[in-house]
Amino acid sequence: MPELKAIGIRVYRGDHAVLDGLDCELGTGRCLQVTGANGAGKTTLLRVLCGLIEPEEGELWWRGSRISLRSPEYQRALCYLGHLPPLKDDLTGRENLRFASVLRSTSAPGGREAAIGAALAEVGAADFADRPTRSLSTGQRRRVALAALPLSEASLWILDEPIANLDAAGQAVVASLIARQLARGGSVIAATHQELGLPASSRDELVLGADR
Amino acid sequence: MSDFFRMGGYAVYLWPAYALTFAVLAWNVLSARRALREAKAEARRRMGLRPEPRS
Amino acid sequence: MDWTWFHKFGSPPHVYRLAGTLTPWFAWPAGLLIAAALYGGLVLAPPDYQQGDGFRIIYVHAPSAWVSTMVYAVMATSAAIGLIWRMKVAHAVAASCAGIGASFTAASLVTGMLWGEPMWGTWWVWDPRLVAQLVLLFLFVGYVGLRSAIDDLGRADRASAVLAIVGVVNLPIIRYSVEWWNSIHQAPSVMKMDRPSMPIDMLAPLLMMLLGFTLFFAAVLLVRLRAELLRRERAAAWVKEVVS
Amino acid sequence: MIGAALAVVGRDLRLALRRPGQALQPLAFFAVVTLLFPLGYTPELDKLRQIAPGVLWVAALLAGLLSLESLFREDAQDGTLEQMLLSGQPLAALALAKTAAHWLLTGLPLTLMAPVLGIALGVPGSAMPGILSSLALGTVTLSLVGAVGAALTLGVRRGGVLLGLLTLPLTVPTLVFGARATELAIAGEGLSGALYLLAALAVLAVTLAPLAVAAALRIGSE
Repeated sequence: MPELKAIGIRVYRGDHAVLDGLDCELGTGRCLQVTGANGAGKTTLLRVLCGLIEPEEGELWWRGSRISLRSPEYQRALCYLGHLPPLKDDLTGRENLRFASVLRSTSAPGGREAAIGAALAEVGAADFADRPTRSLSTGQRRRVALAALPLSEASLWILDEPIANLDAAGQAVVASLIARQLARGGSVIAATHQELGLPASSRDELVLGADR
Repeated sequence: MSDFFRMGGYAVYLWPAYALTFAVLAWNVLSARRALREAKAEARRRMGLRPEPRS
Repeated sequence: MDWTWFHKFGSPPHVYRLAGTLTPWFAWPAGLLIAAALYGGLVLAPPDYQQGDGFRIIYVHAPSAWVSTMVYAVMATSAAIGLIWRMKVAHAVAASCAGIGASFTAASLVTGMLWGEPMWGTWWVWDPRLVAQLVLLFLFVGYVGLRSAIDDLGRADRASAVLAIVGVVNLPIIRYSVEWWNSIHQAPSVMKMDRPSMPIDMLAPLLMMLLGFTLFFAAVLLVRLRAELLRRERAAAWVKEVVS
Repeated sequence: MIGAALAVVGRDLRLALRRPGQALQPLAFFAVVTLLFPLGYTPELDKLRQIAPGVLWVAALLAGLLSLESLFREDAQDGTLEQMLLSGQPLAALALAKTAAHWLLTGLPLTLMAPVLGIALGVPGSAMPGILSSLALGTVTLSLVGAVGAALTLGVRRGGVLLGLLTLPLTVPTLVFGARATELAIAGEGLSGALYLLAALAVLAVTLAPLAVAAALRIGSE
């Protein structure tokens, strides 16, 4: 049974069909890399899959049952990271993550602060987590935002350009984050042209706009 | 007849009220018909530009 | 239950053709009724014992006010249907309503003022009906403004539908609050318009006008709806059939 | 759900605390508008007292409106609004929390400031409890109605003007009942009737407005 399956997704912008009857499938414990030219609808597809955009037509199946994109159970099970790191400039990285964690009502068995500390250490952001976000560089912001992924306890990660603006070390962090998520039995959808650094055995690819 | 148009001295109020209301009615008719005409013309123009492929 | 009628009303080509067929059935009776009511109201009806011939403004004022309220009701209902069942045709109906509604609301306000000046000696009275009508005009204008400010049609449809529904909840409250406010600040007798009974030769033209304006609105709405459907569905195959 | 809503309130309050200048702007606006009236009308306190209810309420309304424009805009721009939409929490509850924070940061300070401005308009000290209670209730409704407008105009061209056009007509009932309550308070008469009506409006707004805000936010962030 696949983790997530989308059938016949159709999204219009005016007359133009951004996604025209798209099917895709994501296996449990696998990473689906979405590629395609600019304007092929990568971001649109990701936003449809997390329920931000309601498609004109199409079905979504999650763990064997058809769901509404806005079902709270599904949304609690997914964590979306868009190309902007969702951080407040006036808060520190740690405060931002604390808010994200309480907002999702994560269980954090070992205590919330410990979980935040562990997540920050995992992405190598512990050194600058207590500085106001406005003083951080673009790459540092991305790292703080990435810490929200392990913290979210989500089984499905949906990532838009996760390694943009990251140096080699940062890209390695993303690769290891994804690898650990897959090893835990979670799944990942990532839209990027760059190499994610994953073994081909755990990776599928979806090329958008290939038939045009 | 001129009595009718004088409307018992209320002509200055009554006739503008009628004129305005009927102007609104006329505007509604004309603008609706113009909208339909323009929408049809636009559709024809698009059809001319992008003819349906014959199968 | 058989839902095919519901799906038929959700199908743009079907609605387009139906609207085209129905338009004359509304337009002609509307024209005849309005013409007959004009004759009845301006010539046959006797002058009012208090207001003389001035009362004849009622034959254009009351129908305009009535239609403006009805347009809002139709607009909000179809907006709600469009929002709940994601029905494109319903959104097209709501979009077609706003301009008609705004024009009739403006007409009712101005004719109300033209009636007020000879009757109460002032162009404007802070009367509940006038204030509520003014708020209605702002709602129509705001609705059009919101629609035109959003580029994406689907978003504009749904955002303006939320606004229309919010307006429906608010209009009665606004009306009530202004009446309450008016009862404090003004003697309520100033605006007493309604009388126990109107003689039949005065009432009949009024009823004919009300019906005539209603049918007129229906006819205009159907024409605008067809234009709106053509514009929205310009890429669809059925449009090519109907315009060629 | 309650924890998440409280987190939203707490975060917005903390953000305002880090930018005190921004939070004070509506208050300064309220003061400036109110104090323009003696200059534009008359310095005689007896006459000013008559128009004080209307002046205080209209100025409070405009000051509140000024701060509403950014209610959801900043969250939408930095992406935290999307995280709220996707949190799996009922969006109406989060919308209510955002509005509650807005009221704590604008409605409440405006209310507390009104007596001070009232003195400048010749309002007697005995009217202050009435002014405080009516504004406290009325600003709740204003924040909620305004939040609907702010959510509808999210990401819209020239949203500020449109926000005013959409919101102000809907605030007529609050203005009517609020100004009347203030008038009664100044005249030293019982104002419980007007306060009940204001409370009824506030309850209605608390129940319905969050649903409209939630719907508008989903539409606005597509």
